[in-house]
Amino acid sequence: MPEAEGDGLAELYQELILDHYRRPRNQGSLEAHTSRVALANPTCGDELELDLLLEGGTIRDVRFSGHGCSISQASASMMTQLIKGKTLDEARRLAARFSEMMRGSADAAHDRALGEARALAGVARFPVRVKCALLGWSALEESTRDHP
Amino acid sequence: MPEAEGDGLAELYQELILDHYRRPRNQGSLEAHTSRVALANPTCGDELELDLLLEGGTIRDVRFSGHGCSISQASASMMTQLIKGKTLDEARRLAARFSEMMRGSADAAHDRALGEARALAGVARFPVRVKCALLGWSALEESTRDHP
Amino acid sequence: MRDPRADFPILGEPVHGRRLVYLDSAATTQKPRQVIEAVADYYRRLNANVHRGAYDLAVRATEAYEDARAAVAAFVGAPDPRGVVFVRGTTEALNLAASSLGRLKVRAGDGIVVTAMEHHSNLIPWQLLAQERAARLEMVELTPQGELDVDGYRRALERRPKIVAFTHVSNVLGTINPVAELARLAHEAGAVVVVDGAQAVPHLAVNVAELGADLYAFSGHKMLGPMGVGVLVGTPELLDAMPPYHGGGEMIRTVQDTTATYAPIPHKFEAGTPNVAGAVGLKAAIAYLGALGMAEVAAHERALTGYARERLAAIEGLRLYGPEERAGVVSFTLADIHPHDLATIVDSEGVAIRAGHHCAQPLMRRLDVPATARASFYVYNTREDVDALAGALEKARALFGYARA
Amino acid sequence: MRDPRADFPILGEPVHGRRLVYLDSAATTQKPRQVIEAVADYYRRLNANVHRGAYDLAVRATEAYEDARAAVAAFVGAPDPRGVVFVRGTTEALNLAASSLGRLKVRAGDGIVVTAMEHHSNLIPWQLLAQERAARLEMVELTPQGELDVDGYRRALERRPKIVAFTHVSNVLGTINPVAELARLAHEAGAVVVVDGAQAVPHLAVNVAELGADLYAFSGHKMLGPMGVGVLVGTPELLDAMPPYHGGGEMIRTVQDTTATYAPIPHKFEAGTPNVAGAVGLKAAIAYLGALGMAEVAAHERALTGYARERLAAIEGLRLYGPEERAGVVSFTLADIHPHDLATIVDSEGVAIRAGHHCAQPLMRRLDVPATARASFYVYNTREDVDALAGALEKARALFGYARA
Ligand SMILES: Cc1ncc(COP(=O)(O)O)c(C=O)c1O
Ligand SMILES: Cc1ncc(COP(=O)(O)O)c(C=O)c1O
Repeated sequence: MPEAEGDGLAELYQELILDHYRRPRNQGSLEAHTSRVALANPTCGDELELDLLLEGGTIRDVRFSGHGCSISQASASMMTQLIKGKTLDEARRLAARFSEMMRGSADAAHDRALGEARALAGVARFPVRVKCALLGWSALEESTRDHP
Repeated sequence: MPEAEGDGLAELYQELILDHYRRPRNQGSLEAHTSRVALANPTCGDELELDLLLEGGTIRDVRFSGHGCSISQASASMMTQLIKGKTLDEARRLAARFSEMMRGSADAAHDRALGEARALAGVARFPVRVKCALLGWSALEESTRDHP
Repeated sequence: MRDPRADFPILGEPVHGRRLVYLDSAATTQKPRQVIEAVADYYRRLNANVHRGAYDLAVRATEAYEDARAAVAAFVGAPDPRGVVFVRGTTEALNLAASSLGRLKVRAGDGIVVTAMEHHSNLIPWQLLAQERAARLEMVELTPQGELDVDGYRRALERRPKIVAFTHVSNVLGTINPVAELARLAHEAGAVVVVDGAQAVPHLAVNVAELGADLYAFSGHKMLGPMGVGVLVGTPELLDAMPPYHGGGEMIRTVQDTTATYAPIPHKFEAGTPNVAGAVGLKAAIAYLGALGMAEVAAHERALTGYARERLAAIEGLRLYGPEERAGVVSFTLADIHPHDLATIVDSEGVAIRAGHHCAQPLMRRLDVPATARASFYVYNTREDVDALAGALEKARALFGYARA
Repeated sequence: MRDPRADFPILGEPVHGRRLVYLDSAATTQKPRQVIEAVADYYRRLNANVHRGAYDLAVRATEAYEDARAAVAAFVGAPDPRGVVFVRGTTEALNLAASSLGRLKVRAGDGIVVTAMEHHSNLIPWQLLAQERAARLEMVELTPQGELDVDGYRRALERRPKIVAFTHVSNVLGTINPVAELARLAHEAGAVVVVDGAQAVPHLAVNVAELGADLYAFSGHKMLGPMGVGVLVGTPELLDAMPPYHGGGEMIRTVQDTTATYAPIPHKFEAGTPNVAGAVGLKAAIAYLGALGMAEVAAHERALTGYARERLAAIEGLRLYGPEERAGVVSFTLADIHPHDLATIVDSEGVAIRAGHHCAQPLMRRLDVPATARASFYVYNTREDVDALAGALEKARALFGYARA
């Protein structure tokens, strides 16, 4: 991972993030879904809809749609990659880990479990943008709130 | 007339004013009246009711009741003395003259037409109290507004 | 308590060539330079609009604003800063409460209970609501000592009102209501409890959670803070359930042409640009009071009020109103001298007191006076201030022709 | 116009080690030391509660407050200071208008007309009113150039709405509406006209009497004044007829236990302790703008906006929104770079711009964008500021992988 340097912008807008922004993975919607949650960030108008297909405590499939800044879109895209096929418990652990990274934890930022999402570690230096990076994860949390 | 001196309080609370405060002239109400107007000064809670008996453009009789500070009560009392028996036009001229005195006019303060009310000239030095001194006169104005 | 007077620039400003003896803190308090500077410093260094900016200044302004919210929550024992809504002052807080709670709870024939010692700000909003909804507004009476008639209060609760609104501390009598007990009784009767804390938060250590008030209102300007900022504290559950008050920027989630959905609390109730500088100044005031210590502040006022009651009671013809046990407010009349005249006369000695109905006309009728004179104390007042008042009142007696006692 | 930058302390505060280029004055403006000092000086020398005191300080505070009212009246051409109501800001002013006018005028089935370029503050209050009263809320569309569709407006008037509410200047597009003509048409149709002047009064010489608005709202904090003070200007006849808004101290005549009568305007609408320091600061801001000259202020902004449009249009992939002829607000998007990302990137160069829906979601939908970036100008901005913005936008292009043009 590139270390933060200078104004941190090069890290914030590194190629991997822009790639996810421009070619989001798992974009779209799931006709067969067990949950659909729409969230908005009223501050900047970002909107996101997350479809999950849960089977026996496992996330069988996931899609998202919406629009927003590069951070919110890339973060949601990376999240879908991470959680697909995972159990709810595993997904929740990842969400907690990602939150820690957003609060600046270096430990979390080096946790391989976060996969490509580690590219977002630099967002922690931009407090207003943390909400952007969390938008998809918040939708996940809301989608799974009523599950054991 | 005593000239203003020191803090002006001795003038404000001269004997004549306290006398009118404690023994208001024309106090009470008129069973036979042509107008009855109640006014309040919301700032300090002073209340005043003014009854007039008008006959052919002349103030045949006048009474007032209510409660309030020495200035408002004395001023109303002095006013009733002045306007009783006067025509509406004369009463309005007196009201205008009294207002001038409250705005600090030395000329008005020496106008014999104002009679004992000249004792209130010193109120002009106490801006918040000017409203008190005008309460009775405002009731008079409201009582006669619809007359030619 | 350490003597804080040197922190208050206005106390060095002469009035009619004399030292200012400011005894009207129940109306508004003076400000220490720490508060004046906090406001100025905000404008000099980090002014921006909050919650909407992706740039550095806006982030810092937002942090300053939310820090102030957290400071307020901590100061009044609100467990969750989301329960702290910034408004202009107590009056706006109570109008917000009446308007929003009214839509949530009050239907034709429902009851609303207030007391006979309310400030107009905790009365007129309920009058207007009752008129609008054809609800029943009931006023609980006071004992001859000027305390709430708790039996009457219980009787009013038997009719199961939807809302009970009362003041924590009377701004005229200084009466301190037993809020926790009153709230418990009201809750047992199924009512929502709204407390006017305008005269309490500045003077006593207040813990809204312990008091059990559902909504609690107070003003920054009465506790060393700037004008134009005040607070409505509520339980998050109740605030969540309440419909929005003002519509506008910041309080929305999404807006369609003819409908909208709303933001979570507290933002749902903070439409438009808030008074960020005011919140920052209020935080500075809270820090200042915290450094003095609220227990010390209360003790200082108690001592001063006791001394004042003693000094004033010794003046011939002077009559005191209200109970023995009280906050730092002393209402009185003196012989046949109208309170307004009293205020004018003591002002000439540099002593600032208030005269009038103190926005409590129903209480004035019960005291059977059109007006009283009122002296109220705060951290910067001293025994010398009380002496100055007593001396000035003797002057009033002399001017009105009373012999020296 | 003389260069006023030295008067603004915050412009000397570095951001990320760079000079602050503040281009978000449409959200809130920075304050000159004359305003900061006026507020501090008020607290240091004459702070007291207004309208209720018989003592010297209270008299002086009241005078300062009423002088501010007179200054506001003169600044916006209100013939009578009684028509100037102090509120917190535009949002409160418009909520007051909707609530009070609603009770005066709007019955089930009645029409209320707004436009598609309104700030949420001039939309949600009317939505809430329409919902409460089962009234019909109609939105007039815009032309492709971002101007009001006057034909559509005329058609809406044919249904004889009770209230027409529109903005003087759009906070997104900079569009300047022909208020006088729109008001004349609305009056012919028998409607009351409410104008949101938040983006007009700071930037143009406004004369409410000539415009013919019945109610006109604006915010102090957008015109160099302090936060927490704003104005609703109305014709005294209309304000007289309108029922009160907040209930509380200062707005009453007499109060019985369950009913009250109200004070004359403007006090009827100013319940509770007002933000006196805010009003005093607003007066200082008006004096400051008056010394610069509003014609000069407008010319300065016009020149700067023209330059900005030119510089920005030259950036590849940049798209400008809104008409040619406009106030000092420039909204744009740049290629596929989200406005929020743009704001973050230019901030790193010390340039503060806003990104988002600008509290105008209905307009965003019509522009078919979720958000725009917005730069807005005021008296302290310069051509160098525009150059800094243009340079920072080039940096954004580079970061997002676009080659230099
Ligand atoms: C008990 C009480 N309630 C309410 C208020 C109103 O507060 P504000 O004027 O700050 O809105 C006051 C002060 O005037 C008060 O003393
Ligand atoms: C056109 C317009 N109307 C209303 C508002 C709301 O003003 P305030 O936030 O000061 O209440 C704004 C500013 O945010 C605005 O630009």
